[in-house]
Amino acid sequence: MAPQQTNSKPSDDAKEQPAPLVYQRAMPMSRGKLAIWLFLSTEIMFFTALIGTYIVLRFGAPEGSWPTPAQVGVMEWLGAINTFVLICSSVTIVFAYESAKSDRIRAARGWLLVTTLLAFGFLGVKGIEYASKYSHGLYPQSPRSLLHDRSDVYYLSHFSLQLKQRIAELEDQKTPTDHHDPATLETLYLIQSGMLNWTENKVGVSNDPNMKRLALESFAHQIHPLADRPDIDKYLADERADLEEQQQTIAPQFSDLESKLEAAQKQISQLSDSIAKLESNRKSKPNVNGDFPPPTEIEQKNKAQLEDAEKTAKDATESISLLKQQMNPIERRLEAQSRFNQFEDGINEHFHLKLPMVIPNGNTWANTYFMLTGFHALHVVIGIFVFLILLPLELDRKRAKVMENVGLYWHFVDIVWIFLFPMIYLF
Amino acid sequence: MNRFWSILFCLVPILGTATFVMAAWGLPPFQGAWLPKNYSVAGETIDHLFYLLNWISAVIFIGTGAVIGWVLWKYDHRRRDQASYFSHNTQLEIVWTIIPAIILIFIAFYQMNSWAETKMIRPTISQNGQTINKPPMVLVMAKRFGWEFHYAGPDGLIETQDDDYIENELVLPVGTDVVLQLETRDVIHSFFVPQLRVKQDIVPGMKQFIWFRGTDIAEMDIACTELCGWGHYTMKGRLRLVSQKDYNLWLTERRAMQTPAMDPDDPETPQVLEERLP
Amino acid sequence: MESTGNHNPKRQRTVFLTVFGFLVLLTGLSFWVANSWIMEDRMIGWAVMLGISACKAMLVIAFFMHLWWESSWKYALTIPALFMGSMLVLLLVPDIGMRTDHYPKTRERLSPQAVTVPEATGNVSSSQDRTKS
Amino acid sequence: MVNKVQHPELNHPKRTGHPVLRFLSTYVFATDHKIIGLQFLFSSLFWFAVGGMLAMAIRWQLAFPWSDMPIFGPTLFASEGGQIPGTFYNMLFTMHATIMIFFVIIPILSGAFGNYLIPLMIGAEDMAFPRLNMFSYWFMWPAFACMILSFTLPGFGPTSGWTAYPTLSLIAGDAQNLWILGLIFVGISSMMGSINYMTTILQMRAPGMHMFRMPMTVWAMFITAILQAFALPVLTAALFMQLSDRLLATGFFAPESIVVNNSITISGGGEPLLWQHLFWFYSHPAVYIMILPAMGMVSDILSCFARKPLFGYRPMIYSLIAIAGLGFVVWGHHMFVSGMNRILAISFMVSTMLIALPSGIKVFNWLGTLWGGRLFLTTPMLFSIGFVSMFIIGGLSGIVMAAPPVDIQIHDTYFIVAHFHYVLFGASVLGVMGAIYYWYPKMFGRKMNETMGKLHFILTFIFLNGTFFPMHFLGARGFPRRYADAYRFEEFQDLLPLNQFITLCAFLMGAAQLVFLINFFGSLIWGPKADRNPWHANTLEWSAPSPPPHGNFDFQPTVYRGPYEYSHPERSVDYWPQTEPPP
Repeated sequence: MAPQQTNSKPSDDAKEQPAPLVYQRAMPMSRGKLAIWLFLSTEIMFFTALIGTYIVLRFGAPEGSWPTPAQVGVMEWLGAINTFVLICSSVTIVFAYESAKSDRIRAARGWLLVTTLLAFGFLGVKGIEYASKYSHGLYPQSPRSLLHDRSDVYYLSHFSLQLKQRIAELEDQKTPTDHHDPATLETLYLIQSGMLNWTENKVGVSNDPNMKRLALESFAHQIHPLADRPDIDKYLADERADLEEQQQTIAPQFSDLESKLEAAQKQISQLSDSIAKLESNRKSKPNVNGDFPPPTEIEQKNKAQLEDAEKTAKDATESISLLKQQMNPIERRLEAQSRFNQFEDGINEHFHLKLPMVIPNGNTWANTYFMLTGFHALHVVIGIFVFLILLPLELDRKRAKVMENVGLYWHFVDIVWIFLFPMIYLF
Repeated sequence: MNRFWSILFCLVPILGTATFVMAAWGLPPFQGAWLPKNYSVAGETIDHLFYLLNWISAVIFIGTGAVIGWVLWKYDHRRRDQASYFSHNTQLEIVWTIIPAIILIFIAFYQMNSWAETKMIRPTISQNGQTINKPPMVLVMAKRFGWEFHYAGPDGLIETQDDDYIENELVLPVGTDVVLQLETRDVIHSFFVPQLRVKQDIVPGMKQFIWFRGTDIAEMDIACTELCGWGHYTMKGRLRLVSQKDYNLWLTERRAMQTPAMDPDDPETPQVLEERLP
Repeated sequence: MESTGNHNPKRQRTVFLTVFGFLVLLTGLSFWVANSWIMEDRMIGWAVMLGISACKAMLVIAFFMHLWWESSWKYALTIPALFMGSMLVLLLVPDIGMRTDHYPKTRERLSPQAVTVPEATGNVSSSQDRTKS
Repeated sequence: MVNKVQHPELNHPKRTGHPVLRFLSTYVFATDHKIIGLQFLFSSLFWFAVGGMLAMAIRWQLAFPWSDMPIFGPTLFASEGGQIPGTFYNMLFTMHATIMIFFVIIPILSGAFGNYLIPLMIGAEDMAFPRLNMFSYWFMWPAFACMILSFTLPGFGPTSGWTAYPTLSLIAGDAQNLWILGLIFVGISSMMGSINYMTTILQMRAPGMHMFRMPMTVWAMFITAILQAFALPVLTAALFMQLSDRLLATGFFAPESIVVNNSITISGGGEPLLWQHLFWFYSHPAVYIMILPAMGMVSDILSCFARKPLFGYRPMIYSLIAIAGLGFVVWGHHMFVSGMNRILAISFMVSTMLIALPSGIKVFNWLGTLWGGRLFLTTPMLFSIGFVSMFIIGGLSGIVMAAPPVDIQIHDTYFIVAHFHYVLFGASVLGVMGAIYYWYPKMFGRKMNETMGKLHFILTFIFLNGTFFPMHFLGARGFPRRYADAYRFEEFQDLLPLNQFITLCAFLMGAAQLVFLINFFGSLIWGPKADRNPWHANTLEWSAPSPPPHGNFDFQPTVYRGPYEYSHPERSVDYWPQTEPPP
């Protein structure tokens, strides 16, 4: 039973230490290693709570509503690369420890450096992933997130806000840049009038909650489809047929009115011509008092007819503009339908619009994804700090104990990732 | 001096038991400070269990208290030169492990029926020859800081558009199994009627069912027993247990002057919580 | 730590490299499982992938963390944590993992399956046939 | 007492003392476990006073609802005529519970006494990691700062209860963030401490100090450290999740999105029950963290003043281990009516019933220790017997509540309040007081005044029962806890006089603590000097000087026997220190 020296004694009073006390140990290892193992046990509980939360939230989500990796743009191969990087770093830190144990200081330092670089590589890949999530607006809900769990009025209002901003941005840029092809603005206008305003109107007018929901869901589906929705396809087809029928019924009315208007205008020009003629006739021969003779009966009749015709023309114009008002949204809607229905990947993805989208449970997915990978990345960062502290030191046999403890921690970080990889990337 | 302390410690079981007995019998100054009068069938078993557990506790309480008093009285250091030297007695250890274990396991099994009746086995009705769970009579919607009680409209179902709701007043018939569906609009609340021995937390995002059978016509308070904000103590509802006849009468009167409730199904009415407190 | 020193460093290194090889192999395997016919039944696929992960974790713990060469204290430290961890997760399952049993009507809209439209409205069929995704 | 025992430790070769350190490194940035222990002790006593004041304010409101509250009322709510608002009452009980649990009882038990006693009782010169130990104290200070800062925020602090159930806690004011941060710091501090304790106890015992020769105090601290190490990380994870729910708009604990000012601030999709599970997974073991060390210390004190070996040393240890093991699978009994799965509730009920068993065994063993002894009713002994007596009441009411059907009636009523105050105040605080009186001579080298100590005990004991015992009746009646004003309900109007009686007792109990304060600080100056072993006890710390120097022992301690060899029939003196070599 050899006397044990504490690892973390202040070095300045080490000289004047009294005779160290003799202890018996329950476990055949240094205090530092025991403490690290105990610490790892607490870490197991910490990650159990986090991973357990993920597991129960995920498997408790309604059947089929958890987003697949593809829907949220998680790239499996990136995860696989990171797994590989961490496995490599696990091996290199073992080698660093072995080298330190046999007093090969340069080799130890080299292996540790490689480990540090690999850890940085891991964080780099993580950074790429996070950046892509951020640029797609895929993070827990806050004003700038684009994720919505369901298509409700909040989704609509958020969508309209974002759309207005995008339009304003593009209108400010006088000349179209290479970023956006000139048609983008047109597309946005079409989305605004043919889809957003249409749906808002429908939701506002309809009394039937089921119709409201379908309108909202089909809107969300067209923006960002997640799966085949025959019900929505049918709803859209029905709507299209309905609109076309309306268009059919409105079109003859339209031509009727136009011909009516034309006739009226013709009549007006004829009448005003004849009135003008009659008047000039009348005015050419004044009587003795210098007064003009009173208008003739024909003239008065003509005038009355003119008033009638003008009124008819005015009515017709009004009806036409009314019809146009009625017709315009239908036309825009039909245009939007024929333009946008063909995209299987949705409008958002197809035109790279970055508008809010509905992914059921997308928020819960984002919450758990960032929580798990974030806390894991935090552990990686802490590991890097420790590596950077160790790198300038002489990694000889004395420091091999420290190296071993750091290695144990790093392996634990690796093990956590070994479980996170399939759960986040492959499930 | 030891005797003084012995008496002091003896007072714990003596006064403790005495006050419990006084409270249970309603003697002054503890009148009313005990289980309130029970108005539900399941409450009788709960009360019975409460009394049983109190009896068991009293035996242990008085027993251990007496031992403490006796020890202090007897083993004063002024009257003894030497303490006895013993450090264990395996038989005794086994005895006082086994006996409490039996008592505890007995309690565990004894109360399972009551738990199952009050919280697990929902009353059933037979419909088209099948036995199905009894549908809820009222949808209790808790909110900060009040209760909405949604009664079924003419279609006889709750959670439909023709529901009719009243604030803070619940009227239920006695003598029949009443099933309530509990939901909340915002934070966690708890539906507590002391006289019915009914309590259930109402968790956002969950629907829950409670049931009971009232035994007598009465009027009682409904309290919220889960902290729900500044006005937690103001969440007061009144429950009137009336006879089936009066209940039917009341229901027809209500239907005559119906006010439509909010439709929970409408996408226009998402959950809106109150703003953060200043 | 004391016991690992008894081993020949060269043989140690081959052990580590072999373990490394297995780890890479197993990672590839789980990647393959994720994109193969096994995932047709997702539960089986998940179980297989978690099993592979457990194997990888065991390899790391046993060799890289030297537990293979340690005395029996390793059980005293690791098993209680694993036991308590699995206890926690298991006891969460009935409440959170099966929570759709208690969804109120307001929440059912999150679920694509739960939306059932009454036939009376006519123009919509129920979305039962939606693919599981 | 009988003949004076020879001081075996004086025959050992002397160890030279540690170097003298400067003031700052001795008392502020101390790495010496004893100074850190005292730092914990003094800060806990400060917070004890703060928490006590909050309790008085709560009682005032319950006895005289909405009348001008003294001190708090005129200063904070002058414009409302000194009447407090409902949120303020919520803040009072939230902060009272948080402070008492996380800043008083846990730090004073495992922080103060754990730190002070573990190395001394196992014969080590310090903790395994003195620096880590220092950090574990200094990580309390950010937590203190968070708590004090939260008092200055609008609303005067967090208002969602110490259980912080979502979704209420998610929509609460900003003080809630500070509350969460504070608890995270406390958690980190406790984690450091517990790892340090476990390593110290496992690896740094003096020669001959087998695991089964350790005093119960050390065993209890060991088990407590295990509980802390395994349960706390879960709470920390849950706290991080709640913080991110509040700040980063995630929705782990919110089922629906929360909309404020027409924009979504929390995204929804989570479960409020998830928080309750994670929270109670920690907070039930925390209940044992708050009682086990007191049990250990009381076992030592009882055995010492009964001059008799501890009855059933090994069963006591096994029951400690059983409590710890079962403690991890009983958390659901806090959630019987919370909407938890009702079949799951049965399994939690069974495990809760089972955990009463080891607690019962401990009580019987304490009684067995007293039986046939030669009792010296000193102040620490009186407090320890008070501990046993009060723990019986708290334990029995625990069994009443463990039956789910009964829990339906008494859950979240004053019955619960009575139960946990009997355990936490009646048992834990009395145990702590006993321990302070017992180890005071070792800590400061002076004895406390016995008469004042006994006065303190009798006042505390009487008024504590007067305060908490009637709460059982309130609870049976259904009087809800956390109500600022339950008298709005016809049901509870007639309970006002009983509440006023409780308040009176509570105020007198608070006043009784002044006796303790005077005694504690007065004895620092005027107390009679104590020698190494004033109580003639066996355990190792009593063979070190009083107060022990830096480095603890002036000789190499070697242990020859268990800690409870009192009144051995073959010895002329009635105690047999662990370090005394066999004849």
